[in-house]
Amino acid sequence: MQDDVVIRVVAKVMIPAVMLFALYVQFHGDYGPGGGFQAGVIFASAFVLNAVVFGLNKGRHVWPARYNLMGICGGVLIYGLTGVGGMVLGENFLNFNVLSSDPIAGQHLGILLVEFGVGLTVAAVMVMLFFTFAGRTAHLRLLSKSDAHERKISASKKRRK
Amino acid sequence: MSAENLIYTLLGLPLLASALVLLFRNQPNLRDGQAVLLGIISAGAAFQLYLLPTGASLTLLELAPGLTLSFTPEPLGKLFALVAGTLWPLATLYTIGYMRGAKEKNHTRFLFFYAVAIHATMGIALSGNLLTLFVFYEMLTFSTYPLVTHKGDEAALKAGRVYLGILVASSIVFLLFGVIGVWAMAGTLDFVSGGILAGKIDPFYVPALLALFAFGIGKAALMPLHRWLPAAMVAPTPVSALLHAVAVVKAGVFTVLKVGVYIFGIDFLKETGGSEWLVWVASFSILAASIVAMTKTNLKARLAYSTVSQLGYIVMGMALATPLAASGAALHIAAHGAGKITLFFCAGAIYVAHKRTDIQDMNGLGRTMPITYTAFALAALSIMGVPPLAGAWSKFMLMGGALDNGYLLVLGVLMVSSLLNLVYLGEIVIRGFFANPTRKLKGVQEAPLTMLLPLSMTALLSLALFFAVDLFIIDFGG
Amino acid sequence: MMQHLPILQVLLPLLASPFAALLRGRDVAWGLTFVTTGLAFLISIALFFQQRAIGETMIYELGNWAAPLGIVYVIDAASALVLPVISGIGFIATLAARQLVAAEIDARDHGLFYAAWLLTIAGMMGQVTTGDAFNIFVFLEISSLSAYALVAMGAGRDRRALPAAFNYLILGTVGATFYVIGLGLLYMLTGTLNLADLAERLPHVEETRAAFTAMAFIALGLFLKMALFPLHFWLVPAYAHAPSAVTALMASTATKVSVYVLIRLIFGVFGVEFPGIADAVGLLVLTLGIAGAFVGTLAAIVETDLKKLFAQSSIAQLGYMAIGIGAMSATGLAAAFLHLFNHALMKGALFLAIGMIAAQAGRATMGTIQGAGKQIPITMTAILFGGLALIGVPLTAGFISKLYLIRALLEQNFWLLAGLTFISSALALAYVWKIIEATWLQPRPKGAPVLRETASQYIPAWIMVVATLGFGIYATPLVEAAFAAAHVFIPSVAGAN
Amino acid sequence: MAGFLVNASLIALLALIAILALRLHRLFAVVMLSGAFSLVAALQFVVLDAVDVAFTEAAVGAGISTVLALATLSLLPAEEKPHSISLVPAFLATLTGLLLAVAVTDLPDFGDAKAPIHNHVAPEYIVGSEQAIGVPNIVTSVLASYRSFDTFGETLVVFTAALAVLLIIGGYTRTPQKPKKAKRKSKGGRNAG
Amino acid sequence: MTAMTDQLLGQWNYYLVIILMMIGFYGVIARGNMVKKIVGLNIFQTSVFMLYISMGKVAEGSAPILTGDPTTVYSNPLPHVLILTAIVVGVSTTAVGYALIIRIQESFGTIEDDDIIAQLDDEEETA
Repeated sequence: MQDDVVIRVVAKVMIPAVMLFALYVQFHGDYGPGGGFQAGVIFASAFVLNAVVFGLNKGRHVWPARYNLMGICGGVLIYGLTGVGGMVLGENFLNFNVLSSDPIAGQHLGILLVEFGVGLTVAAVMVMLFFTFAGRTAHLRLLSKSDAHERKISASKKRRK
Repeated sequence: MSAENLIYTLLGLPLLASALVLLFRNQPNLRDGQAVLLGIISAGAAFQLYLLPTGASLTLLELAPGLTLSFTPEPLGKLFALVAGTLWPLATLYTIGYMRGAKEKNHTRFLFFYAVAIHATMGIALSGNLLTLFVFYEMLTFSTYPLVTHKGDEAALKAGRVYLGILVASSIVFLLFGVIGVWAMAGTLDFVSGGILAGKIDPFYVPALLALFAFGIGKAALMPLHRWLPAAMVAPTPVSALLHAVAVVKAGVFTVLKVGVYIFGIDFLKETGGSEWLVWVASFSILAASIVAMTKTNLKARLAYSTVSQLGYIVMGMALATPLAASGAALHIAAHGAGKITLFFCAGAIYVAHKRTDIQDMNGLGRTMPITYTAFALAALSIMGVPPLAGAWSKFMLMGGALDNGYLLVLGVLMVSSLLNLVYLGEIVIRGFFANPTRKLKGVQEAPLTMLLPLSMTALLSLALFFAVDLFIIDFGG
Repeated sequence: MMQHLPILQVLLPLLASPFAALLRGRDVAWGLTFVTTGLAFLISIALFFQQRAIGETMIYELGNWAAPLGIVYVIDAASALVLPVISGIGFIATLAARQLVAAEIDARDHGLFYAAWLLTIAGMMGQVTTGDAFNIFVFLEISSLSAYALVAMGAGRDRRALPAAFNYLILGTVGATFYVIGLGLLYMLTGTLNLADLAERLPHVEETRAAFTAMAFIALGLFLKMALFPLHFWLVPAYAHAPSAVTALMASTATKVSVYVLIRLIFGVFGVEFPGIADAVGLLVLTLGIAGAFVGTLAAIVETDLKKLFAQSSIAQLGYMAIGIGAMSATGLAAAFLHLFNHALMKGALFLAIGMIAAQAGRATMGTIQGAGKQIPITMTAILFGGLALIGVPLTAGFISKLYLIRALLEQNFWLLAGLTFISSALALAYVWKIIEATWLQPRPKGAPVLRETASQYIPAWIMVVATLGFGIYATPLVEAAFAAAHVFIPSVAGAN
Repeated sequence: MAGFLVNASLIALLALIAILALRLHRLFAVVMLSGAFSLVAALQFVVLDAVDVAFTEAAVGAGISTVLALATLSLLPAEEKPHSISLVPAFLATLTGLLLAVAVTDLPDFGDAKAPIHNHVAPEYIVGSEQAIGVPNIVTSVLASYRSFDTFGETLVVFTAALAVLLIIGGYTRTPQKPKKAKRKSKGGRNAG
Repeated sequence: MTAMTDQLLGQWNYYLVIILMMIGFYGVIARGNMVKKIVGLNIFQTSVFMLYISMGKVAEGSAPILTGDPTTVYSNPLPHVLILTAIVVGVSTTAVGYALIIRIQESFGTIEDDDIIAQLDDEEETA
């Protein structure tokens, strides 16, 4: 498949769609099934797909490991600090009522925030897991070949210059 | 001084002495002098405490509810404190003479641990409950270890290993269990005259519990836990004096006696008969040790086994479970203390003067060192129990106690052992005065005064004890 | 702020962890960890006295959702006693970690390492504080997962850490899953997850076989987690091959927390009156405890690798806690709490001291320490005192816990058990003596590596030693606290001390 | 009755997959089967009204786990060393199973609306969440608000796992390949110490 | 009749779940191959999840998403929440497990329990 144009094109179309679906799952979780965790997984799968089709290195460029770790920690902190917000506003940890003048709105806001925190962490972690495992076992057949293909392309580009 | 202050003094002086020893490590005379001086003061303090009425008590701290480190001088403890307190300065004085005479090294370290050991002994003597006693008991073991291994050569280290091994193991495995068991059953560990276990424990368990103590207190050198005592003979003679007369073994038998009298209670032991088996174990220890002693030709080894057998007397005094026997045992602590320390002092004096340790080489020595040998003879007689010497009273009381409970066989045991004493101690005296020297004794003369003075004093002490005995008979009721 | 202490206790390390993970450069990460654990320690002490002052259970409702709707944090005499142990050990271990971790872990990993370190501490404290049965599981997993990683870090010097960590992971997860199964049955019967609520509703269904099965599964899972004989085989390799700092931290806390959770569920939820509990838990735990005490001690006597040796002795010491639990009495529980507290101190001291040696010499074996008494006397004295405490010599903390353990057994006339318990603990003399002799009575072999010690190396261990001696010399407040903790689960019947 | 048939057949299928997964020796097949197991389990969850759980199980079990497993497999030998059925574990497993089976007999019936769990805490969620939180998906409101702390813990577990993986295979602390190396390494440590 | 089938249904469901659990549990403790152990663990845990979900089911109930229609019967949401958490915990454990497997394969060249033990024993003897 590595040289298969169809797959590469389809992937190019698929990836945004998957991301969009992820966002839907993330923010529609209040009304239907889904939520931060599932959304995070789906979101990450988009990157995995990208890396599988276009090669590990390219995948890495899209989301460098350094930011990845920030994402992982950031999600946790968003969740935690949302809870601390309740404390600062005079109630107990993780009390969302006080986040806004109207308790219901507060709850909505709180849930939105924490779900986002979960989503962020999970997405970042899943991407990290994939890259770490794949990086350690770089001779995943399919990956290495698409990498080779990538190198070929870039080489030809150089020649053109 | 009030009793409390006296307790502080008796516990504090040895520590002060050890501290000063370190302080003056570079001025030998000052270092040794202060040790003797403080010793004399503590002897006076011990005597004053002995005369005070009992009842004073002093609690240092409370480990856990109902579990304290405290000191309550009762008659028995005060007597032991007096013995230790009086013998300490003499022993120190003698030590100084010996160490200088025999060219031993590390005087400072030696004197330091010597004083610490005395501190531990005082703690044992005055302890108000089993826990306190146990703590100081262990402290004594560890503080005497450097003394036993003082020479530092392979033999000394080996002996030290046996010494620590037997004493620590027995105390941890048996004694500590006994202590905890008593606490769990009686809810207290305090020494109360009449005992604390009466009614608290099923008589069926009494012999077992008593065994925990009898064999847990390895310092009492009850056979078969006596091995460490002869082993420790490699140490310099002052250490032997300390081990045998002042501190270690005395602390052992004292503990046995104290536990028997104030934890179990004489009457309780008598009615449960829980200590009967111990009478026979003690008898065996007495006879077996005496027989082994006769086979030894090394002077100190022979004295060591004689100690083992003498300790048997005291344990038996407790096991007989009559007030009279107990008082006899208590008195024997003092009598044997005075006697045995004299014997060791003499042995040391002979070694310093003549550099010999084997009895065969001591023929005719008595004529060249009359004072030493006279003292030796006196002490030996006291140990045998010949009037007018201290040993006579204690043995007499033990026999009386044996009669009270109808242990006729024990009477026999005591007789036989006295005869054996006569044989193995008498031999030395006779060789000393009447046998002809095997080789020339040129240049051999009495040991230095610092050694003669203590040994003659202790010899006189066992004489004095005979006449002032009323002062030292403790009435355990009955 | 004071009313937030219960949550801050756990939240502080939890939130510090992501920051630590982001930090590069080892000293920064360490500093953050050090400060956080220090604060956690102070908070736990404050909580202890706060709870004592109030004298009753403190409840903190997370999100202000009252139980059983929401999750609550519970500070009672028991959790208030155990929290300082964990946070305190965590603090001292962190103090020591600066050198140990520097010696054993690549500097670029320190940020992540300390992040995991904070998580495992926080996870343990979460299990202790929470009043919700499922929340216990979540925090159990937080502490366990990070613990697996920390143990695996030992691979930096000894590859055996990896299979050790893997088995630890498998067995730990199985244990947790068993706990979840039991919890599921309980939930099915009562419809609640809140511990207090469970305890209230359980009596209506306690005759059912399901309730008994639930108890069995929960107990089994926790036996596995607390390494109760014969489910202890994962512990020794995990502790022996983990980095020294990790060993010091976990040996004195990880299994203790499971012991606490076991007590909390068996006595706090099912209660001593629960039908069949006396046989199923009481007798079983007693026998397993005794067996463990002997197996662990004997294994320790023949062991020559010091980390393994003291890991084995940990098995034995856990046996004593189990015995305290199995006595099914207030005194027994108090003894268990006492030993939980004291053993944490002694083992902390021992493993910190040994860690320092291992960090220098690569491994700490009998050979390494032969005659080391001359070279590193201060460290070796710490080990000496730790050993004496393990034996239970008076004036050390070990004596106090042993005292009450034996008393608890004699109260119920378990003469034989008391004897066995004592013999096994006296056997500890054998391996401690082995070490004392090698260290102090034997000469340093020719060509043996030269060991050094600096203040920063032995101070952490000595803090523990001082605590061990302190709580051995003046244990009254501790004993009172332990009995207060015991009476949370078994209402006061037996006299106070 | 229909529900029962669907249920039973699904679980039977699951059992079949599970047994195969354990019997086969080709690890690739094993991993794939475990993925399939999760998918069927997800179906089963849908049947039991647990849509969120089904969603997650599918994403995780069939997704992530499988990807990670494949990444790992590329390093490993393709075949497992053949094992015969080992009796002791089988015995233990059966024992545990029997214990549970005994327990089940006096559990409330499956789907019984009168069971305690449907009458103690849950109703308050179902009724109360409307006013208190106003989010239609009760699971979300319980997960994110009532038991928000559990979810915080869940996030932390993921975070912990990330740390763990980074430390174990992403980190710099490498295993010395031969014991010899380990010694040299430790010597270095000593000089440093 | 329906009552009986319900009874049957209920019990059957639980029993089948238990059988699944035990297959998984056996896989964990019986297998020497570490991948197999992890797979077994997954099966074990998933079937435990199933136990929870089954207990949350209410006959004729629907997914716990408010429809606004007061007559609808909802299944119990709490088990769902718990299991969501549990699944995440499970996958986290799996990830760590696989990471360890990779390292073990790298430094031992095998992931079979007995082989590793054999290697370590040789090491002990040589050392």
